[in-house]
Amino acid sequence: MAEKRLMYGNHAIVEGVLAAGCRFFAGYPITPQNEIPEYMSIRMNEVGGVFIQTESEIAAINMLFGAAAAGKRAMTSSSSPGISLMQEGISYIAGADIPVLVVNVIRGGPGLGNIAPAQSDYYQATRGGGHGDYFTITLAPNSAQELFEFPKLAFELAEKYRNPALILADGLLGQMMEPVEFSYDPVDPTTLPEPSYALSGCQGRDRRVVRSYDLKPGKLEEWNWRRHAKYQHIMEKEQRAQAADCDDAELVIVAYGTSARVSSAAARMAREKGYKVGLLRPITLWPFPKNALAELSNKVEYFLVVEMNLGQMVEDVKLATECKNKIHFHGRPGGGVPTPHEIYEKIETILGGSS
Amino acid sequence: MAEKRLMYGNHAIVEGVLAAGCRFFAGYPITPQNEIPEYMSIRMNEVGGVFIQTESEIAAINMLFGAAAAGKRAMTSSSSPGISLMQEGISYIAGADIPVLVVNVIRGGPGLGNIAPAQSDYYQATRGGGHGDYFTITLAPNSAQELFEFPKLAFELAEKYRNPALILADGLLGQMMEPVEFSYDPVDPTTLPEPSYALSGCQGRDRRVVRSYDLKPGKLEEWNWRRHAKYQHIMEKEQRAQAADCDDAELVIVAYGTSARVSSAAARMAREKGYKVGLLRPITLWPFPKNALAELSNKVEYFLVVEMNLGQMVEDVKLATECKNKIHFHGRPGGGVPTPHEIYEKIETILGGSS
Amino acid sequence: MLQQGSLENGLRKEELMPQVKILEEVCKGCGLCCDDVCPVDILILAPDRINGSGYHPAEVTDNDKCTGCGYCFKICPEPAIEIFK
Amino acid sequence: MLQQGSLENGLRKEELMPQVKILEEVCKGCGLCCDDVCPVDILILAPDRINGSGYHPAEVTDNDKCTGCGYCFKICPEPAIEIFK
Amino acid sequence: MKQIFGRPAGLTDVLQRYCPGCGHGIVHRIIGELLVKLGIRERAVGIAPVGCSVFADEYFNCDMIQPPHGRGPAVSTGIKRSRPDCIVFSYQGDGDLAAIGTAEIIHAASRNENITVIFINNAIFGMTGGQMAPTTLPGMKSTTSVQGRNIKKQGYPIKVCELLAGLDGPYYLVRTSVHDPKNIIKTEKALKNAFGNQIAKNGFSLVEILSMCPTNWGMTPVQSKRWIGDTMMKYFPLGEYRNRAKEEK
Amino acid sequence: MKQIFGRPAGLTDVLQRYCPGCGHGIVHRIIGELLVKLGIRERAVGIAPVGCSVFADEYFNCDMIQPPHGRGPAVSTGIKRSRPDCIVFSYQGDGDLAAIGTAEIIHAASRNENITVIFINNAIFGMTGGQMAPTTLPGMKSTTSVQGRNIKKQGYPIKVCELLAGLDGPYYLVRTSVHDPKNIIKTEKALKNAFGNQIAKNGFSLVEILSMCPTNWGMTPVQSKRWIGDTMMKYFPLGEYRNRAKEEK
Amino acid sequence: MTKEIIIAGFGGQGIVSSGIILGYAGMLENKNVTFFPSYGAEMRGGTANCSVVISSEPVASPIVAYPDILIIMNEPSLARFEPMLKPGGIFFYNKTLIKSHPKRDDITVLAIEANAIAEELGQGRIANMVMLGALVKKTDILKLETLKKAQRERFVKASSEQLSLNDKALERGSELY
Amino acid sequence: MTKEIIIAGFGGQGIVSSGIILGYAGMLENKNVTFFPSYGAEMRGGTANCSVVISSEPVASPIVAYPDILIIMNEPSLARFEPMLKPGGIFFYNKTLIKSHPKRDDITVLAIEANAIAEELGQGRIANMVMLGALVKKTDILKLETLKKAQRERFVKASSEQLSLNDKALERGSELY
Ligand SMILES: Cc1ncc(C[n+]2csc(CCOP(=O)(O)OP(=O)(O)O)c2C)c(N)n1
Ligand SMILES: Cc1ncc(C[n+]2csc(CCOP(=O)(O)OP(=O)(O)O)c2C)c(N)n1
Ligand code: SF4
Ligand code: SF4
Ligand code: SF4
Ligand code: SF4
Ligand code: SF4
Ligand code: SF4
Ligand SMILES: [Mg+2]
Ligand SMILES: [Mg+2]
Repeated sequence: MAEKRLMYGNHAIVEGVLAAGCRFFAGYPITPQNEIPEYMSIRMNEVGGVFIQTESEIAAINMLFGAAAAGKRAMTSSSSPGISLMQEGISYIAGADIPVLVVNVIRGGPGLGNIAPAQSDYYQATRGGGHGDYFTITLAPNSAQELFEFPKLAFELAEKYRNPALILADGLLGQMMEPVEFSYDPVDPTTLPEPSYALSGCQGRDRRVVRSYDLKPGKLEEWNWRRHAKYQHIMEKEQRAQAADCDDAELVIVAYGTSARVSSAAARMAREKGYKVGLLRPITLWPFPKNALAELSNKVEYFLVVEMNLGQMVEDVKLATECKNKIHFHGRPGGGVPTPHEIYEKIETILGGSS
Repeated sequence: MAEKRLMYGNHAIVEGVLAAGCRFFAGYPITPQNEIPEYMSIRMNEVGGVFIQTESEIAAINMLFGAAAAGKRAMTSSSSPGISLMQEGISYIAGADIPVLVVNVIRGGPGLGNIAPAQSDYYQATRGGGHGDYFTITLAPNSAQELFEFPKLAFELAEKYRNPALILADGLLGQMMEPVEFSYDPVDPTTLPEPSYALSGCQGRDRRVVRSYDLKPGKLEEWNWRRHAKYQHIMEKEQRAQAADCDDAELVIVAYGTSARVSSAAARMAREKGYKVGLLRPITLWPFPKNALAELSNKVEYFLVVEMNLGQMVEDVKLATECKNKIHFHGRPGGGVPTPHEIYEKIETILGGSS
Repeated sequence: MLQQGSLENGLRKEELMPQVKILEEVCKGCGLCCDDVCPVDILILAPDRINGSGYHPAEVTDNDKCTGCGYCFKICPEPAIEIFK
Repeated sequence: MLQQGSLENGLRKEELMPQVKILEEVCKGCGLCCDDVCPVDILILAPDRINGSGYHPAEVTDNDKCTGCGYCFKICPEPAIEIFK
Repeated sequence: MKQIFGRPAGLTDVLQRYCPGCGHGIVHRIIGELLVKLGIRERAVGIAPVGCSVFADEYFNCDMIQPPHGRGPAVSTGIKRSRPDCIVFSYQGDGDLAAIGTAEIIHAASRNENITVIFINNAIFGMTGGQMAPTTLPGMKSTTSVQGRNIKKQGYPIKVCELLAGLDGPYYLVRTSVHDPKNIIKTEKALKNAFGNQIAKNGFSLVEILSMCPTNWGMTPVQSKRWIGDTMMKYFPLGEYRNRAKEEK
Repeated sequence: MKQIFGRPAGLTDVLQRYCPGCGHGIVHRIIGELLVKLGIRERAVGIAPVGCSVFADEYFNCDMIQPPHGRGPAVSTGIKRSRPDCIVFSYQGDGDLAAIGTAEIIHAASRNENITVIFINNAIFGMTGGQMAPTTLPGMKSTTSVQGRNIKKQGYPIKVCELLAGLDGPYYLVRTSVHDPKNIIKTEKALKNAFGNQIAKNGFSLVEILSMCPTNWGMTPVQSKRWIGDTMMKYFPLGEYRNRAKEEK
Repeated sequence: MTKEIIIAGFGGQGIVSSGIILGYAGMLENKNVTFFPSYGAEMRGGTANCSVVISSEPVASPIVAYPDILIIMNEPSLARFEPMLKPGGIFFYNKTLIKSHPKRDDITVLAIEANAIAEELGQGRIANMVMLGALVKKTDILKLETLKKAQRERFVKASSEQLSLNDKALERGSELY
Repeated sequence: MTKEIIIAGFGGQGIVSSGIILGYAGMLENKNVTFFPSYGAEMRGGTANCSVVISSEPVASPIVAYPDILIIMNEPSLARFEPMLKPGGIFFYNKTLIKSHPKRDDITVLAIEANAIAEELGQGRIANMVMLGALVKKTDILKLETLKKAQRERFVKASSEQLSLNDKALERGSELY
C-alpha cells in the first residue's frame, strides 16, 4: 500500500490528472476551484507540462479542443458559471468525437449565486447543456481519493469512446482535506499511443481533419445515428454505482458526491434506530446506473433522493425504476449542504408511518 | 378579420415582437435566422426602436439583461451554437428574476453541425442548459401565424413570472412563407407600466438592485426555494397543448413545432387507412403539458413521439404518463426532417400487429 | 492665521480651525493617511488601541496644525475621516 | 524575342514560349484576370461559350504575346490557370 | 461648523468589506461624490463587476445591477440604449475588463457607446485570491505565476488605454492612479470628465485607475501605494490617451 | 515544358465553392504554395474559421481542424503548445476574428503565441449573407445596415492591425491586399514572413488581407477589386504595423 | 385538394419570385399555402429551387418530396428533379435552355419556349412569368387574374411598365394551351 | 469513535494550520480524517474557522455542525460557536485574548493562557500549538508524539529552531493538565 497524503480535494484532482498522464491544462480562475489552477501551475512547471491561464473559460475549452485534437490528454476545470460558458465548445468537441476532461467544482446558482458547494449542474451535465444531440460521460466522486482516481478513469472512458468526460465535484469536496493514497503508478505520457485522429502534421500519412460539421445532405444525420449507437452502448456498458446495505432495505437513499457522504451518515443513524435503509450511490451520472436501480425497484418500496439542488436527479430515478416506487426527495439548493440529521428525519417521516 | 400577409416565418417573428411592444433587439447573425436581425434592423429603424448587431451572442444576451432590467421588453434571437453561448447569461437573468425573450431557430447539431432544421436543443431549453436550478418558459410554435403570436404570449408569461422565456423554432419554420393574420392590435410600448424592479434612476423612490448573487449564509437557498414555488406554480398553471383526434385514439403522436405539422399529415394518412391515430402537440415544452398526457395515458395504448432529434422529449412523455404506456419514437437528428410517409409507416408497424 | 480669523471676522476658533475626526469603528488601520500624506504630519495609527474589528485606528496627534487640506480624507478608502470647518 | 529563342538556343518554340492554359471547367468567369492585370492584355471572357457550371470561362486571345509573368495566375481565385514554359 | 469632507451621499451607509488599504474604496468615494456633485445620482445606473467590487451594488447609492463576469459594457449598452436619460457607469476590475470581458469593452469603445467605464487596474485577480491578471507586470508574482510572470510563457501585460487608443471609437481614455493625494485629485478630475462626457452625449469614456491590492500583492497598504509610484506607474504611464474634447478644439 | 504556375500541392484537388472573384481563393493559393515552398506542409495544422472559408478544412492539403466561430486563436494555442513542432495557422474572417473572436485574438497576440494568423478582411459577414462586420466601412451598405453603416448608432470600423499594435506582445502585424498582382505579391511576402517567424520561433504574426466579396458587396468581381484600391485601402492603410524583426536589427 | 409544386433553375432565373407569386395567389384565393426556398451547401450561384404547396387543408410539411407539378428552368435541375415527380404529375420545362427531354412516360410533359417567348416580349428574365402563365392554364389550381394580382404584390417597387410586361408574359404563357 | 472539532479565531492565528496538523496526526494514527476550512463572505481579515473530524469510521460530512470539541482563539468566535457545542463537549479557549467566559454549564470549559505561554516561549504566534498540546492531553484522541510529527509535515519548509519551538509549545500545552 502506497503512502497516504493529507490533501485538499482540489489538489488531489491535480495529482490525479498528472498521474493519468495529462500534461495540458488550460483554465480561468473561479472559486471554489482556484486551488486547481494554482497548484497546477506549479506542478505542470515541475513535470514539464503545459499550464495556461486563459483569458476566459471559452478560450480554455477551445484550447482543450486544440490540444486534445492534437492527440494529447487535456483538461480544464472551472465552476458553474464558467462551465456554462463552455457549452458551445463542449458541443463542438462532442460533435468532433474528441476526448477531453472537464472538471466542474459546482457552486450555488443560478447566476453568480454564491461560492458554497452545490449539485445544481446535474441537468447541464447529464443532458448536455449545449446544443444538439450529445452526452458527456459524467463521473461523481465523493472523496479526495476518488478525486485522485477518477481523472484516469475519465480519460480512459473518454478515449475509449472518443467523447468528452466530466467530473462533477462541489466546493466541499474541492476544499476539504482528506488522506489520499496514490493508488496506481502514474501514466508516462510518452508511452500513450498517438490516437488515430491526432493532428500532428501529415508526414507519412494521409492528412486528417477534425470537425463537427457536414453540410452534405444526410451526412450529419448519419453521424448522429452513429453517435446514437455509441451512446446506447455506453448506457448499457458503463453504468457505475456503489450500493451499501441495500439487500434488505425498505428504503434506499439515492445520492452522489457530497450528498452521498452525508446520506451515509443518515443511513447509519437510521439503521441504529432499526430502520432498514440502504444507499445507492451513482458514480456515473451519465450513463445513469439504471440497471442497479431497476433491480432495486423490485425489492424496495421507497426511494429517497438526496441532492444539493431542487431535485434534478429525481426524474432519472423515476425513469430507471419505471415509476413503480414511491420516490421522495430531500434537497438543499443554492449552496445548502444537508446534514445527516435532516436526512434522518426525512427517513423517519417516510418510514415512521410504515414501521 | 385582419388582412393576411404572406410572410417568412422569420419575418413573422419580427412583426410579432414589434406588435408585442418590444423595442429592443440585440443579436448576432447566424443561419437559419439571419432574416430576423436583417428585417429587424429595418423595422426597428421605422418604429424608432433599438437594434444592435452585437459583437457576439454573449454580448447580445447581456445587452438584453441590461435592457430588460431597465424595465423594457427586450429580445434576441439566434440559432443553436449561439444559444449555447448564452447559457451563462440566461442563468444570470433567471437568477435575477428578469423577463426576457430568446428565440432559438434550431439547426442541426452538435457543434457547427449544419444549417438544416432541427429540434435537438429540447434538453437545453427544458432543463436549463446553464448552471443552477432554473427553468425557462419555452414555447414551440408550428406556423408563421404562431411565430407572429407567440412573442406577445412569451413576454406576458415572462413578465407575469419574472422569468426568461424561450421560443423554439427551427430552420424550416423560420425560412418558409405562410399567410399571417395580424390577429391583435399592436401593443403600444409607451402604455406598458414600469415594472417594480426597473432600473431607471432612483428619483423619487428607493434605489433598486438587480442581481443574482447573495453570499449571506442561507440567503441564496431561500431565493431558490422561492423560485421553486414559482416553478411549481407555472408547471401546474401554464401547461399548453393542442389535441387533435385524440378522443378515440389507440395511438397518439406527441410532437411539437415542425414535427407536429408533419405528423398531422401522417395522422391523416393513418386515419384514411382506418387507424385510430391522434396528435397531441405540446405548445409549452416547459412547463410540459403533463396533465393532457396523464389523461390520455389512461385511454390510449400507444404513444409515438416524433422529433427532429434523438428522442429528447421521450423522457418527458414517459414521466407524464408514469411509464404506463408503450412509447415509441421516430426521430431524425442532425437536420433531418421526417416525412409524413415515414411516420405513417412507423404507425403501421406499431398498430399493424394490433389491428 | 488662527488669530487673524478670530479677530477679524469675530468667529469662534473652531469655526475657522479645521477639525479632523476619525471614525474609529470604520477605520481599518491601513495607515495610508499616516504615511507621507498629511502635509503637517499629524496622523498616526494608535499604537495600543484596537477597534471592534481588531484594527489600530488612525488618530490625530495635533489637530491644531491641520490645514484642512483633505488629503487624509481623499486617500482614506473607507472613508473613515471627516473634516469640519 | 520569339526568334531569338528558337535560333540562338536551338530550342523548340514552345519550350521558350510561355503557354497559358485555362482550366475551363474550373474557371468561374469572374473576369479578374481579364481586367487590367495582364500586361499584354490577352485575356478575355469567352463571350459565347459557357462551361458546365454556367460561367463564361476566360480565354487567351493571343498566347504568343504572353510574357509568363504569372499575374493572371496570381489573381485567379480558383486557380483556373496554368502556365508552362 | 460645517463638514467639508465626509462620506458622500452617493454612497450608502453600508460599510465596505474591502481589505485595509484597498484602492477600490478610494475610487468608490470619488464616484459617490460625483454622483451628488454632478446631480446625477437619481438618474444613475451603476454596473458592478465580478471581482472584489462585486459588492459595489451595495455601496453606491443609486440603481445598480450585477451582471456576469466581464459583461458590464454589454449590460451598460442595454441600459443606456433603452434609457438614454440614465447615466450609466460600468465599474470593472482588470480580470473582468481585460481578461474575460475583452470583447465587450473593445466593442463598446468602438461603438463609442455613451457610457462611463471605471477600470480598476490592480494588476491582479483580487477576489479569487491573487492569480495573474492580464495586467500583472512581467516578473510579478501571483498564485498562478509563483516564480513571477514569465512573458515567454504567460505573455505580456495588456495596457488597456494604449490598446483602446488603437480604435477610432472612444471619446476619452485616461490612466490615473490613487496612490497619493495628488494623483487622487487627478483621478477626481478624470472621472468628472468621464461623467461629463456622458452627460454631454459625447460618447465612450474610460478611466483606468492604478489601485492598491495590498492583500494579493503581499504588501502593507503603505508599501502598496509606494509600489504604484515606484514600479507600476513606470509600466503603466499615466495620462490621457484620447481626449476628443481637446482634439476638437 | 515545365509548369511554372499552377495549382500548388498545398491545396487538395477539391474545387472551391467560393463565389466567382472571391478573394479567399487567392489567399488559399498563396498559402497552398507556401506550405510546399517552406517545406512545412507535413507538419502544418491549419485552423478553418466559421465563415465562407469554413470549407478551408477541405481545401488545404494538410491536417486541419474546424473550431467554433472566433475561437481559432485559442484552438491554435492548444495545438501549438502541445505540439511545438507543428506549424499552426489560423485562417479567419472579419466576423470570426474581429467580432465574436475579439478576446481570443487579442490574448493570443498579447501572449505572443507562436502561431500564424491569416485574417481576411472583406468588410462583411460573407457566409451569413452580407451583414455588417466590425470592419464594414462607414456609410457602407449591408443587410443589417441597409442605409449604410451609421457610425453614430453602429459604431466605428475596427482596424485590427492598428488595434493589435497597441499590445506589446505581437511580433509581426501587417496589412496587405489581394486586389491586384502587385499587392498579391506583397501578400505572398507577408505570408512568407508570417510563417517564417513561426518557424524561427519568433512568435505571433498576423497578416490582415483586404479581400473581395463581390457577392455581398453587390458588385462584379472587377468592380470589387477596384473598390478595394479606390476606397477600402484608404480606410485600411496597407503596410507593416509591427515588425520586431526589423526593430531588433 | 393539395398541389405540391417544385420550381427549380439557376439562381437569377426568378425561381424564388415564382414560388412566392404562386404562394401569394394561393393566399388570395383563400387557400392554405406554404413556400419554402431551399439552400444548398453552395455559397452563391449554382442552382436554386423552392417548394410551394397550395391546399384546401392546413399544409403539413412545406418541404415537397414528391411534387405533383414541376417547373424546371435549367438543364441540371431536369436530371435532379424528374425522378421525384409523382406518377401522373405534370412536368413543365423551359425548352429554350434545356436540350435534353424528360424520359419518364408516366407523366405529362410540357416543353415551353419560355426564354424565347420572354425575349420576344423584350426581357429574358420574365421567362418565369411565361411558365407561371402556362401552369395556370394547364392545371387550374389558380386563376390567371389572381396571378396578375399576386405579381403586383410581389413587385411593389417595380415600375408600372414592368408590371404590365409581367402581365403580358403571364398571358402569353396562358395562351400556349 | 468520532470526534468533531471546530477551531476558530482571527485570521493569522494559525487556525488553518492547527486544523491541518490535527488532520495529519489523525491520518498518521490511521484514523479517518477530514479537514474543512470555512470561507466567509468577507474578503480578508476577519475571523477564520475550520472543521476537523477524526474517526474510526469513514467520515460522512466534513462540515461540523455540532462539535464535540471547540478551540476558540478570539472573542467574537466565543459568542458564535459556544451554542453549537454538544452537551458534554469540551470548550478550550484562549484566555489571554478573551475576556468573557462561556455561559453554558453542560460543557467542560478549559481556559488556557495560550498567548501568554507562547510569548513566554518567545513567539506569540505559536499560541495555537499550546492549545493543541492542551487538547491532546485533555482528550486522548491523539498522541502528543503524533502531533509533533504532524507539525513537521505541515511546516516542511520551517527552520529546525521553529520546529523545536513548536514542539515545546505543544509540550507546554500538554503539561497544563
Ligand atoms: C464566468 C466566471 N469566471 C470566473 C469567475 C471568477 N472570478 C470572480 S472575480 C474574478 C477576477 C477578479 O479580478 P479583477 O477583475 O481584477 O477584480 P479585483 O478583484 O482584482 O478587483 C474571477 C476570475 C466568475 N465569477 N465567473
Ligand atoms: C456562435 C456562432 N455565431 C454565429 C455563427 C454564424 N456565422 C457563421 S459565419 C459568420 C460570419 C462570417 O463572416 P466572416 O468571419 O467575416 O467570414 P466571411 O464569410 O466574410 O469570409 C457568422 C456570424 C456561428 N456559426 N456560430
Ligand atoms: S486635512 Fe490635511 S492637514 Fe488636516 S489632517 Fe488631513 S491631511 Fe493633515
Ligand atoms: S486611511 Fe482611513 S482607514 Fe486607513 S488608517 Fe487612515 S483613517 Fe484609517
Ligand atoms: S502570364 Fe502574364 S502575360 Fe501571360 S497571360 Fe498571364 S498575365 Fe498575361
Ligand atoms: S481569374 Fe480565374 S476564374 Fe476568374 S475568369 Fe480568370 S481564369 Fe476564370
Ligand atoms: S483582495 Fe485586493 S482588491 Fe480585493 S479587497 Fe483586498 S485589497 Fe482590495
Ligand atoms: S460570399 Fe463573399 S466571401 Fe463568401 S464566398 Fe462569396 S464572395 Fe467570397
Ligand atoms: Mg484586479
Ligand atoms: Mg468577412
